[in-house]
Amino acid sequence: MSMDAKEIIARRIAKELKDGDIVNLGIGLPTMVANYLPEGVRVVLQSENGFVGLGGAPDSGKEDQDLVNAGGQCVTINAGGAFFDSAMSFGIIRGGHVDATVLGALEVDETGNLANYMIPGKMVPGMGGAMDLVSGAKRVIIGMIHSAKGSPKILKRCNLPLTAAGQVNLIVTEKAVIDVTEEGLVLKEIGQGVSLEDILKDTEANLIISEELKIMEI
Amino acid sequence: MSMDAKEIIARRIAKELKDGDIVNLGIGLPTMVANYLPEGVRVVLQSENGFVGLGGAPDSGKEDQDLVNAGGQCVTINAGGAFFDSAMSFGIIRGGHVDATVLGALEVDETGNLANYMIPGKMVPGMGGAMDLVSGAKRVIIGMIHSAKGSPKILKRCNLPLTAAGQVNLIVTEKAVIDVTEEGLVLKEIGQGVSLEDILKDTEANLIISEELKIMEI
Amino acid sequence: MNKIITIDQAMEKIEDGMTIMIGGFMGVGTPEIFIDGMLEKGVKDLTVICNDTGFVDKGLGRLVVAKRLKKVIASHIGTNPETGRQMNSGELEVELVPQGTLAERVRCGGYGLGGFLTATGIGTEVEKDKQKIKVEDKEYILELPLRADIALIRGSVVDKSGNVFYNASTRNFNPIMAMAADLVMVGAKEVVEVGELDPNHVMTPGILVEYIVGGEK
Amino acid sequence: MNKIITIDQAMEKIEDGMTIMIGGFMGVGTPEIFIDGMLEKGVKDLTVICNDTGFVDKGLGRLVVAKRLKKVIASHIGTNPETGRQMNSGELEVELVPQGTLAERVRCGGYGLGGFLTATGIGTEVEKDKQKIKVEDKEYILELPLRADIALIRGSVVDKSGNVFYNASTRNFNPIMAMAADLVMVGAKEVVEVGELDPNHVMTPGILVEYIVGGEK
Repeated sequence: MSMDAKEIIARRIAKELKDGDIVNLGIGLPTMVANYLPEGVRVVLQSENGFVGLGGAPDSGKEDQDLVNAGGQCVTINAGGAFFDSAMSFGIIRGGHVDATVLGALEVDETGNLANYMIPGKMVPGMGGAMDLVSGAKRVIIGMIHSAKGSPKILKRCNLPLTAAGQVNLIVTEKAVIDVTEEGLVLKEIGQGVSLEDILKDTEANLIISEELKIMEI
Repeated sequence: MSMDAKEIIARRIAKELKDGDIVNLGIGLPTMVANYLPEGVRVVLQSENGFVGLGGAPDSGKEDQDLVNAGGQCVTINAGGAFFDSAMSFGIIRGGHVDATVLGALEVDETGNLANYMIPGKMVPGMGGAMDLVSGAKRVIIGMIHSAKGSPKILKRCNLPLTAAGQVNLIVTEKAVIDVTEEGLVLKEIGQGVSLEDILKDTEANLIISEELKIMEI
Repeated sequence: MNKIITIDQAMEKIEDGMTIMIGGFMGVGTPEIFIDGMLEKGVKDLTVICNDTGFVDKGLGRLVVAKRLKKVIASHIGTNPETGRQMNSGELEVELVPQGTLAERVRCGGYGLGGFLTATGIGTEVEKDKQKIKVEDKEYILELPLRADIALIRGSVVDKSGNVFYNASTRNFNPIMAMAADLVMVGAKEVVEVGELDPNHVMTPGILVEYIVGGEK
Repeated sequence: MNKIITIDQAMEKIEDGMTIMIGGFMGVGTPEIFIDGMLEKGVKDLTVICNDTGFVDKGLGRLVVAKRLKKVIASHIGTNPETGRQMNSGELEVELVPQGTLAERVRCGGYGLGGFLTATGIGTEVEKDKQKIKVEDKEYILELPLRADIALIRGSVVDKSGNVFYNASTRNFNPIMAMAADLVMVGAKEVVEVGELDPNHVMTPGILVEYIVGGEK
C-alpha cells in the first residue's frame, strides 16, 4: 500500500503542473512527480544547488561527478539548461521565478503553515533550501501520506517548528486533495475507494467540503 | 602650464600605486596616471561598466564595439582580464576589493569630504559610479588642479553637494601633496618651485605643515 | 514553446505609461532594435530604469529626444544634454541613483529581497528621505528594490529557449534586469539552436526570457 | 606575481581559531585538497561557514569527524550524522541558516553591503532575535553579512593569475565566498596559462584570489 500511496500522490500532483512551468521538486516522493507528467506537459526542473534543466539519471559509467542534484546524486542536464551559483539560484527561487515547488511535510495546518524540517531533540538536519522555496515559489504543493500511523498530520495548528507561515497552497495525499484558502482548508477531491468518514477521522483540521467535491482522478 | 600641471599630478599619483594594486581611474586627468607608472609597477585597472584588466586603446580599425570603458570609448582587455555584470562590478568596488581610486574634484575639505558630481542649477550629470567608488575603494586619491582660477578648491568645508563624507585619503595637486588625517589636512610635499606662501594663499583649509615636509618628486 | 517573435509583435506588449528597464551602458549592450520599435510605434509616458540616458543619437537617449519618457531612474545623464534640459524645464522627472545602488536595487527586485543596506550616499543628498539603519555602530541607508513591467535586454548569442550570452562589456545591467521584470524580451544579435550554448556559459537562463527578437546589431 | 604555492605553504596561512568559508554542496565543488591539508596539519577550533557538512568521509564533513570545528554556520547538516551528534552533546556549536539567506549573507559580506531584507523565515524560529523591518506593509527579516578570514574554494580551470572557471554544479557557493574573505585560496583541478581562459567565461576574477594550489581532484 505504501508504494501505491506514493504513486497516487505523485500522479495526482503531476496533473497540477502546466506545460512550461519552472518547478522545484523536493527530495523523496516529490521527485517521483516528474515520472508522471501528462502527455504534452513539459516542465523545466530547477535544482537549487545551481541549475535549471535537471535531467534524468546518467547511464551507468557515464556519471559526471561535477553534476549532481540537490540530494548529491549524479544527474544530467537537458539541452537548454543553464548553470548558476547559489546566490542566483535562490534569487530565482525567492524572486518568484519558480512556478511551483512540491515538498513533503511532517505537519501542515488550516492557515497553510508548514512544518517539514525538524523535530526538536530528534531530527535537526537544517532547513536547507526549504524555507526559501516555500516563501518564494509561486505555488507550494505539499505531497504526503495523509497521516502518520493513524496520527493526523493535517492539523488545526502545527506543533513542530514551522518551515514557513501561511505559504502552502495545495495538499495532496493518497486520500484527498485539499485547497488552502482564506476561509480554511477546502476538501476538493476524495481518493478512489476512500470514504469521507475515513478522511475526517484522519484529519484534525476542520475541512470545508467543496460543493464540487469529486473523486480524485490519477 | 595647464598641460604640464596635469602631467605633474598624474606622475605624482602614479608613484602612490603599488605593484599588483587593483585601481579604478576616473575619467579625464585620472586616466593619465596609467601612463606614468614607475618601472616594475603593474596595476590591474578596473572598469566599473564590467571588467578588470582594462588595456589601452585598440589599433585603428580593430575597435570592438562590445568593449568600451566607463567613458564609452573603445578599449582593449589585457590577458588575464575578466568580464562581469554591473552588480558584481560594484560588489568589487563597495566590497573593498579595489585598492585605490583616483578621481578629480570640484571641492575637497578638511574632513576628507569630497564634492565632484554636481553644481546645482548648472551641471547635474548624475553621480554615476563615483559615490560607490569613493565609499568603497580602500584608498581615495584626489588628483586636481590646486585652485579654480584663483579660487580655492581645498576648503574648510565643502559648499557643493557631497559625493561622499570623510572618504578622501590623499590630495595631489600640481603644487602640493596633502594627507587627510584625523587631525586635519597635512601638507607633506610642495611642488618644485612652489612657495609655501603660494600654497597657503591658494588654500582655504587649514594646513598642518608636516615636520618631514619635502619637495614633490615626480 | 516558440519564443521568437517579430519586432511588431514585441511592440504590442509595450503600452503607454509602462515602467521599462533597458539594459546597456552608454548605449553599449542596449537593444537598439527595441528603441527603434518604440520610436516607430509612438509609445509614450514611459518610466525608464537604466544606467544612463546614452547619447542623443545612440541608445535610449533617442527616446528622451523624442520626448517619450515621463520619468527616468538612472545613475548618469551627463552624456545626453537633452535629458538635463527636459529635467530643468520640468518636462521630465529624473531620479539620480548611485550606479552601484541602482544595480543592487534592480537585483533586489529580481531576487525577491525587500531591500539592502549600503554606506554609499551616507552624508550626501542621496540619504534624504530614506530610512537609515545602524549595524554594529556603522550607519547605512536602506535602499529599496526596483521592478518593471518589461525588461528590454540585449543578448550577443541567444538560443531559441531564451538562454543568453552577453559578450564583453555588453553584459552590464542586462542580466539583473532580466530577473526584475514581469515580462522580459531580448534583442538578439545572433540566434542559435537549443543546445548550442554551453550551459556553463549561459548568463541569463532561458526560463527568465519570454520573447526573443532577432536582428539586433 | 606568482600565485601558485604548495599545499604546505597554503597550510601556513591557516591558524587555529580562524573563521573559514569552504565552497561546495554535499562535497561537490569542495576543495578536498585543503581538507586533507587541514587534517594533516592538525588545525583546530575553526569556525566554518559552508552550505552543508557533507558526509563523514567526503567534503568538509571529515573535519567534523576529526573534531576540528568549534562552530559551523550552514544550511544543512543532515547528511553527516556526526555533526548532529556533536551538536547534541554540546561539543560543536551549530547555526542553521536557510540556504538562500546563507548565500545572500555571504554575498553581502563580499559585496560591501550592510545587510538585506528577506521574507524567508518570517513566522519561524529563524526570525528570533533578529530585527524586523516593514516595507510597504510587508514584513522582512534584516539579515546581516558574513565574512571570513580565509575562503577555500575549488576551481575546475584556474589560470595562473587566479581567474577561475567552475564546471557544472561545482559552482554553488564558491564565487560568492571568493568575494567575502580576507584571503582566498583556490584548489585547482586544472591550472592553465594566463590568457587561456576567455574573459567572458571567468566566474571569479583573479584579482580576488591570492593563492592557487594545484592537484585538486
